[in-house]
Amino acid sequence: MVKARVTVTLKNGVLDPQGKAIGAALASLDFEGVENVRQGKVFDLELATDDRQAAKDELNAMCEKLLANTVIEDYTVEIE
Amino acid sequence: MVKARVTVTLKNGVLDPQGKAIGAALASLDFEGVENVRQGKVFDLELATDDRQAAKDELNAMCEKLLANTVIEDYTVEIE
Amino acid sequence: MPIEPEITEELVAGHGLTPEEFDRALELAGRDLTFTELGIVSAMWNEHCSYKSSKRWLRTLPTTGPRVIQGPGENAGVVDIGDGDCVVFKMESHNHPSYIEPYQGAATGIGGILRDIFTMGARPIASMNALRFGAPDHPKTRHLVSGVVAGIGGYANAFGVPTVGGELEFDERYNGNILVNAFAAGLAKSDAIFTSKAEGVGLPVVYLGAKTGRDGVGGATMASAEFDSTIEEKRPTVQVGDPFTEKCLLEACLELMASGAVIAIQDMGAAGLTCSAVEMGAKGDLGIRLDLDRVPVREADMSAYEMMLSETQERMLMVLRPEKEAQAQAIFRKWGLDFAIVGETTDDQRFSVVHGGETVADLPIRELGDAAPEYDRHWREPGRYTPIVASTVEEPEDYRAALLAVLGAPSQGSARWVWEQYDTMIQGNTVERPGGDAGIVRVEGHPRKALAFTCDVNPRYCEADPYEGGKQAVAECWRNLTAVGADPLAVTDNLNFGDPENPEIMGQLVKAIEGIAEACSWFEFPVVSGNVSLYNQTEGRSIPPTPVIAGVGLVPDWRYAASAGGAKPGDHLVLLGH
Amino acid sequence: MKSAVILLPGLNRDRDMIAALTKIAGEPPVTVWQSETEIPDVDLVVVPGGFSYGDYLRAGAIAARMPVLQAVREKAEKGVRVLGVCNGFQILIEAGLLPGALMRNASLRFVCREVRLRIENADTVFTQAYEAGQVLTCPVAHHDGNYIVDKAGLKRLQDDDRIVLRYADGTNPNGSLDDIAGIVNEAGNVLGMMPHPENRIEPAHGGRDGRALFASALDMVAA
Ligand SMILES: Nc1ncnc2c1ncn2[C@@H]1O[C@H](COP(=O)(O)OP(=O)(O)O)[C@@H](O)[C@H]1O
Repeated sequence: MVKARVTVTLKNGVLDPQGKAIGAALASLDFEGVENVRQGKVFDLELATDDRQAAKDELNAMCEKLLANTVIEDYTVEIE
Repeated sequence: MVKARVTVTLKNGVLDPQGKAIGAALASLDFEGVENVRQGKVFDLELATDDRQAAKDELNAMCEKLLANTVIEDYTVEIE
Repeated sequence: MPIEPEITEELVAGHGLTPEEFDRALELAGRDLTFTELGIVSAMWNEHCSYKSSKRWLRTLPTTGPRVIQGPGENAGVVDIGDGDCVVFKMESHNHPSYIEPYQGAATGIGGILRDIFTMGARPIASMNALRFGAPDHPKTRHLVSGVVAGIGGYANAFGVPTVGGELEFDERYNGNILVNAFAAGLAKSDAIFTSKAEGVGLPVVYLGAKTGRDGVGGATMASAEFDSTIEEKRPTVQVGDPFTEKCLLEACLELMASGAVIAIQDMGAAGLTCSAVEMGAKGDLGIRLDLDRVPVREADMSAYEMMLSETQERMLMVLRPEKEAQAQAIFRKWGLDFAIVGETTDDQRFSVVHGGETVADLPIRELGDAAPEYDRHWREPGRYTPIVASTVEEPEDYRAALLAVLGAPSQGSARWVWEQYDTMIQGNTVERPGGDAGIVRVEGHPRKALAFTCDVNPRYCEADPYEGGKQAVAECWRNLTAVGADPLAVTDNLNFGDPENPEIMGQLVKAIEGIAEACSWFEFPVVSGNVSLYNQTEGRSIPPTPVIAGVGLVPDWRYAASAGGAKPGDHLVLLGH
Repeated sequence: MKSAVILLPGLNRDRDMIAALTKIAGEPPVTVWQSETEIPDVDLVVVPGGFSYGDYLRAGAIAARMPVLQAVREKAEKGVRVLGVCNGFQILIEAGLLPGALMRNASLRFVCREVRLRIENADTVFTQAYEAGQVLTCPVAHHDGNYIVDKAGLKRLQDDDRIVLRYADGTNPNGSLDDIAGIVNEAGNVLGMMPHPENRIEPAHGGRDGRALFASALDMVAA
């Protein structure tokens, strides 16, 4: 079995309303010096295979097709 | 400046409707052998400090106070 | 300061300006254009802002009536509903952005139309959306439908406006060019309507709302890649909607308006800062001077060009009564929004923009706006389809199967799965949810009065005969309102067509408008606002002509409103009409 | 009895709630802005629905950490009645006033429709005007109403009769554990619920099933 983590983040320059609101909330909770917050997603997946390269290709395909919105998001795939 | 990534994931055993639905969607897109999907969040933060240890403590406090719901979520803090 | 690119023929063409338009711009400037000016001119004179192909024909629509307080030309139309109240409404398309990124495209479409409503001082009370997608089995359709519906819900639900109607249709002709048309209506007091007409010289021009980013800055920047090595970072980005900020902006604007601080206000839509500033100045016969160093920005090192063309959502521009500055600022602080004085009104009727101490644009303001180019495009009578004679159609062998095929067609089926993803009940005034002929919403503060909303068109009819199709759309809208017991008041339209430079398509537009004008005159059902979306085509194939008509009616007593539900076994069915 | 409605940016059923309380109690509630640290002397505090802070991060998470929620907590500890509806429920959970969590709906979609609600416990201050077992019709409108709690927590809720409202007749709209639609805290003075009784109080709403909830909470029940 292969365990993998996919991380999906917003591309640079794309507005991140969530990150913005969280940044403001942190400031109002007296955390100082927080200059920028961007929120993204992680997906932890288990694949029933032992072929790590095949798994990686498969995961990239999953990102392109479903997990990431490649118009506004970037993704990275890590295999454990 | 310190750049950090906070990763928040659901605790083991906590039901994850989003992960489940994504697993089902992947199966319907003919991705085979996906045994388990769990969804979490990442936060990329920039802190106006050079003290990495202080930053780390601050980030842990942010997680406890806001970023994670520690009833159902775990978190990790990495500094770049 | 980034080095600005040289203004070449390609760059001009990349900005969608014809050589004649560019010459006209040079004439206005009386010298070479700066890069920022090129951006400004292209934004103001594109089809979307200037209506250059359709203006001539839109003028033929009936736009007045005893109840009309404000016809086309402002952010939205305004119609009197008695007791000092008025309804403010408009429809707007977001077709292309929704095809590129369905969730955000649809969401920002809703955000845009809601701003049009509350900029005028009205609190939004109802929304609708007319949606057209490609064939259900086309590989992109599922993704587009789910994204668009989620985007509409994501924005409207969080903002807090009930969605009370719409249309949903599937046709392979929309495979490469879906239609997302959003309607919104709001309630205001008739004596407290706000417009974009600036008044007074030397008054502060104030920037309100969210910080400016590079969102939606035209692909034209890309075409000039050599002007900055960090172009990868500056890639034009999709606009992202932030309904939370918009809700705060709504509350802050309404508070601000109530405080008496607002002289003129305009939302920043397409080509945000440019369009809004030009419009406010041109309407008031004034000039506007902007100082870009004071514009709140989200990203460092934004050029003047980028700031002037940014389509960041959830922003407004306002002319402020100076003595109210502190109060106004406090309101915006409370709602966590930016408030910055970014310029002033002048008496020179020029639009001048300063950045980093340099004047980056200085053009006559009226010629950018009202006096933009206008075309009488070549058109020809569109081909009409010969009617099918009933006797030539073979009788179905199995009526049951035929009926099931009709009922089972995606465009005919129930749209419940769509509208259950929308908040249809928020505000507590929805009397009739989607699913009937028209949605009905009570008028707050009045014991019995309500408003009815519907939107309709049959593109197949319009293609067969644009004139009759246009008439039919108005008539259907009228019927849907009267069917629930409403007195029809007025309409807004969203004219979705293909390439106006094709005489056949232009003919469709001309004839459809003629039909709409004819029917609206006949019914005394004026058009008080609207939107035109042209160039809806892919690979040379255009969509069917789709002039959506959205109508508003007044229900004197919602208790007697009729609905499609509620029939009991044994009730009689009556067929009216012929 | 007097009531207060808590206001936070992004809430959008605050006006519905104020209208309902005004119509039922005959006088408008006081409103308290998020930055306030004290709530006036009232008998009922209501946290209404909407999308406080856009529901960014987690539904209700940011709102729960604003100063006024500390004031709500103090009121709750003193036994004042606290009602959280929809986003209000999410906020009370994030603030630790009620157990469990509200996750994304199982369908992953926002859902707005009428559901059936069974009064499981008519002995609370919020349900005293209903009969136990009575089934109401009430609208829901939310994206994150899928209630979860660990096994031990669920058992406590069940054993102590703190599940006050359940979705009935197979109308669970969100996948909520044990069909839970509303729960009270141990002391019984804090109720959180996903459905919107404030949108079901008059004929124009299609029915008045939600009215008795406010009548109960405001002690307007004929003895
Ligand atoms: N995109 C949509 N959003 C909201 N409501 C919709 C949408 N599409 C259809 N509806 C609603 O579903 C019902 C049926 O739609 P439709 O078949 O187009 O109605 P009709 O043909 O009677 O005008 C109408 O009440 C309409 O308002």
